Amino acid sequence: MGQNDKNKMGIQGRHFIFILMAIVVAAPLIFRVGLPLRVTAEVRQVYGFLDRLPPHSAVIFSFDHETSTLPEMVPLAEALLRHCFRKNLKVFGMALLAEGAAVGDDNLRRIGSEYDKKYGEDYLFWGFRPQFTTAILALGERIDHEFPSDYTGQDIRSFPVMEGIENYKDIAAVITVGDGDIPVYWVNYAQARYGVKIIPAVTAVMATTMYPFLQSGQLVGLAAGLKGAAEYEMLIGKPGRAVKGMDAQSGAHIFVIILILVGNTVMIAGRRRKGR
Amino acid sequence: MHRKLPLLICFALGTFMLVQFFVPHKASTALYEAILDWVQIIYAFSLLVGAMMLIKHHAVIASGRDAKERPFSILILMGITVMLVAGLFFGRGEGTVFHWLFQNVQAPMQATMFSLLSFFVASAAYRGFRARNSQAIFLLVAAIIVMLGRIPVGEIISSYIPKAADWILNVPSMAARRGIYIGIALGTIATSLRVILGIERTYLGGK
Amino acid sequence: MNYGITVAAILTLAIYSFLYKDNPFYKAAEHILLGVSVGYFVAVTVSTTLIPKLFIPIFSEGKLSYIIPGILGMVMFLRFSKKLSPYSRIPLSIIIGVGAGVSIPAMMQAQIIAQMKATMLPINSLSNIIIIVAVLSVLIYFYFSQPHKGAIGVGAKIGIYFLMIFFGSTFGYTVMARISLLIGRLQFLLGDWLGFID
Amino acid sequence: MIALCFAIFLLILPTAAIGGVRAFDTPDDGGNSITVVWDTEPLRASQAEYVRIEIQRRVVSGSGWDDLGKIPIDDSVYVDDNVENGVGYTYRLIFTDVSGGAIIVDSEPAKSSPQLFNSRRTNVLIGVLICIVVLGYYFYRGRKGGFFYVRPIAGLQAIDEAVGRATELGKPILYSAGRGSMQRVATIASMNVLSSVATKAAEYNTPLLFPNNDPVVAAVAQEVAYEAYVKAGHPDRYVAENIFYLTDSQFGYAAAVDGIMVRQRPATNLFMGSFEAESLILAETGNSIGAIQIAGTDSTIQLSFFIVACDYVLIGEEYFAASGYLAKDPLVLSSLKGQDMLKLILGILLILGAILVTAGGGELLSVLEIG
Repeated sequence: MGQNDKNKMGIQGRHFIFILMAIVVAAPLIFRVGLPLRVTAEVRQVYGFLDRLPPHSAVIFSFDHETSTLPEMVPLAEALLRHCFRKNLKVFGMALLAEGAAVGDDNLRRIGSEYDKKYGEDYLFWGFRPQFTTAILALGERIDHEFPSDYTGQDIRSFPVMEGIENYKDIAAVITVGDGDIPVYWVNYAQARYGVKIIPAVTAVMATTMYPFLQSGQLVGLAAGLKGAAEYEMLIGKPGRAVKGMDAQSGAHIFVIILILVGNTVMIAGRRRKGR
Repeated sequence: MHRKLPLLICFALGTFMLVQFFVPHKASTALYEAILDWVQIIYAFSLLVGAMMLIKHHAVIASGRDAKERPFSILILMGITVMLVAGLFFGRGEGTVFHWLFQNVQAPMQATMFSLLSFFVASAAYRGFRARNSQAIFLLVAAIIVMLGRIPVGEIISSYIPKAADWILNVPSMAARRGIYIGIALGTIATSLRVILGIERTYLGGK
Repeated sequence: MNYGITVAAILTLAIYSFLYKDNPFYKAAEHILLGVSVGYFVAVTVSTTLIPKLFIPIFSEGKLSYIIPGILGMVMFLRFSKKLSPYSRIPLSIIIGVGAGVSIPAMMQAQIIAQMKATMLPINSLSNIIIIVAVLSVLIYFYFSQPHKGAIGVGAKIGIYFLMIFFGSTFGYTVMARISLLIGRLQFLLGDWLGFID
Repeated sequence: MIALCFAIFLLILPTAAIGGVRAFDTPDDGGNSITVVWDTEPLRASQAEYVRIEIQRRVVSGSGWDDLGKIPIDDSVYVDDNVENGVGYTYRLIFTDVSGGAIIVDSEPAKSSPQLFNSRRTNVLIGVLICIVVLGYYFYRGRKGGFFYVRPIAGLQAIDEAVGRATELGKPILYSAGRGSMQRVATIASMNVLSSVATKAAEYNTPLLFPNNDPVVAAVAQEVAYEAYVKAGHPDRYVAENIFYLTDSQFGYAAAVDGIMVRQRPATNLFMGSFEAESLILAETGNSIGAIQIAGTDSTIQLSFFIVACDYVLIGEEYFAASGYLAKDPLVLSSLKGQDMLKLILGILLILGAILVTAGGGELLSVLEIG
């Protein structure tokens, strides 16, 4: 009986934390403070690299994520795409996970139209390929063999933007928008073997696993998570939803830290009491 | 034949792909490109097999008598059918049913599902994350520094916090991750070699 | 009025109802999601991979060699037959064999040689020394041929603390990621749907 | 110093001929390519301001020059990817200055051919060969029935104690293999751990609950556990209903396992396998009911949560080593031993490399350049 009561209490306590969490995140979204943002060196490296590319250099955006991480992936992709379109780079889209295909196509067209870019002339969406190792390797030989047609099923050679694009040697950088291991595959199979520049735009979860490659120079830079997107939005001078979300991010981090500290204090106090 | 042949194929293709890495000659590239194509085609089929298994599983339930589970399996089958027919026969671009369902059903639900985790992280922070020994203390301290160092508030508290976070990420955390990577790389090489030599057969089902 | 946003919002709330407890609304939403995802997946795989990479080469370009991977792919479906399922290992062995063959040099090149080179730093700063010690001690922690005693024991002990720092920073970033997902969804509910925020 | 440079400069200036054009077969490639290089230094040093370079080529045996195009003035390399193997080509560079004057320089003839070995990858080849030799040796010894020592792993001993504790308290053990399919290495390893846990549970007659997320894993687990009970001599104590398929929904599974924990109050929770986000919910609830929790997985993200929510954690390779040890699988153990040997080699190379760089021999590390 007593135990049952305790469970009930536990569940209620949990609900209480859930509600607090929702408030901690929602309130700063409604009442914005606008805390100042610091741009990290990793994001600046990405920006600097893309900014120095000569116009009409070709970049690949590979949408290597699923829909579960859209709130992190879309702001990152948007900010980087805006930069590339503004710099008049040729943008090629593709996806190594099926769900990334619809997201990528949508992003390219939406951001492309913001900058009056034409499909097939300034940018192109190749589509989805399963089995990422072999897909990454195949692009190193002949791109038009790997993707004989674009996402809509038209012959890839019929688009003027493909002129002079044979394989990785014509690609200035691959931007992998990924929520899992695929950016590491890009390093292992495209960077090491073909010397392509890789820019990871990844979820915050994957950030720490990128650092060894960043330090070794196998990656150009790193833009990770909503925070990375916010920094990039600042750099291109177009603050959007990521920047607006940063107050909430701050609040929630503090909240979680407080919960950890309080939880541990309660545990230590409980142990002491038991000790007596 | 169904036991020996897969082992032989693994050996032949594995060895070819390994050697091909070192050989730039065009003769090797042509076969290499063909193999890459084949693998992608077969892999696409294997993904379809996975989907078929799921469909079969729910078709059995949907046609069964378990009144509690039946409606849910029917929902799954309906979802598959609608999306499949829309995607295969009515286009996938903007303005299509496929696109609408993806934008308004699949994407928001999947993202919401994962956002549940933020709530679970909060309750686990209070009830589960314990500094029960010196190792866990190290972990939590590093976690708190990184969490503070990556938000504006950290900078406001002290300008050392973001610097400390940068240092942790670029030095000790990076190096530990590198150690793990090297270990994983050796493990992968060992497993791959076992596969090529035919002494690793778990993928064939059973030992 | 945009019906799409309303539908998305209702489904979003159905999923959040799980936070109270597991319930039929959540379960229904979850199953719809599973169905739609599988349908999406099959549609995209067939129309953007199998059609251009297999059907068009065979049927409109007459490249008959593609019939072989096509047949091998079909053999995968023998998994559903009790008697013939062992044959599905033949196409599987192609995928696995190729994967094994390409991964060996890639791992050696990208994750061993390049990473080793980046660790061979001049021993002239605290950070460099820490990097070298950390990589070595983590390798020692995952060294199973000796008991953790003496020098190896000390090395392993140091290694585990470096691992803890790595797991700690990953922990911090993971919490960050999860919160970002909630921010995204609340921006949708409060902004796109209700219009409270822009 | 400055005077010296100036002297050299003066010496070079009048004699420096523009050009130094060399053409040669592009190295380490599949053929059909010739590389042309030239010195840009004299261009910059010259008083005339050069604005344009044009490149032309001629088949040695042929007559006319073909235009290949213009080259940016700062470039010093041109790769012609459109040549026939085995045919001799001469290249001509035309440097035009701002006043329209031009200098023409021809290269010696060159032929393209495909290479059989990419010499830039020699380092990778050596590395791979070392791996094959070392691992091959231990595989061979493993097959011959060699015995390989594995250090004691703290988490494994903890599993034994935790099973004992559940027996003392008269409470069940809860086992979960996470969300991996049967093909996953972590799931296969989980079955080895399960076998050992089930043997102990059979001996002590402690109930073993194993809710599953995948029907195939559930079926395999039932087989593995039953075998273990038989081996322990207590097939009668095996309860098939305790190892069951629950649901394939991720959070639905977590919620249902939560319910089992809260109702049945297991004294020990074992999380062994391939976990995803649900791990957080399972470990949190387990913690709140005061169960001893031991986890083993290779997922980095879940490890970071498990470490602060569980009493013992088997980290990545350690988990696989533990499973290989429990299964006494000579194949896994010999592989482990081979990897250990390679780790030793890498560790020594790392120290030597660092010392070399510190001593100023950094250029030697160029042998580790990848390409």
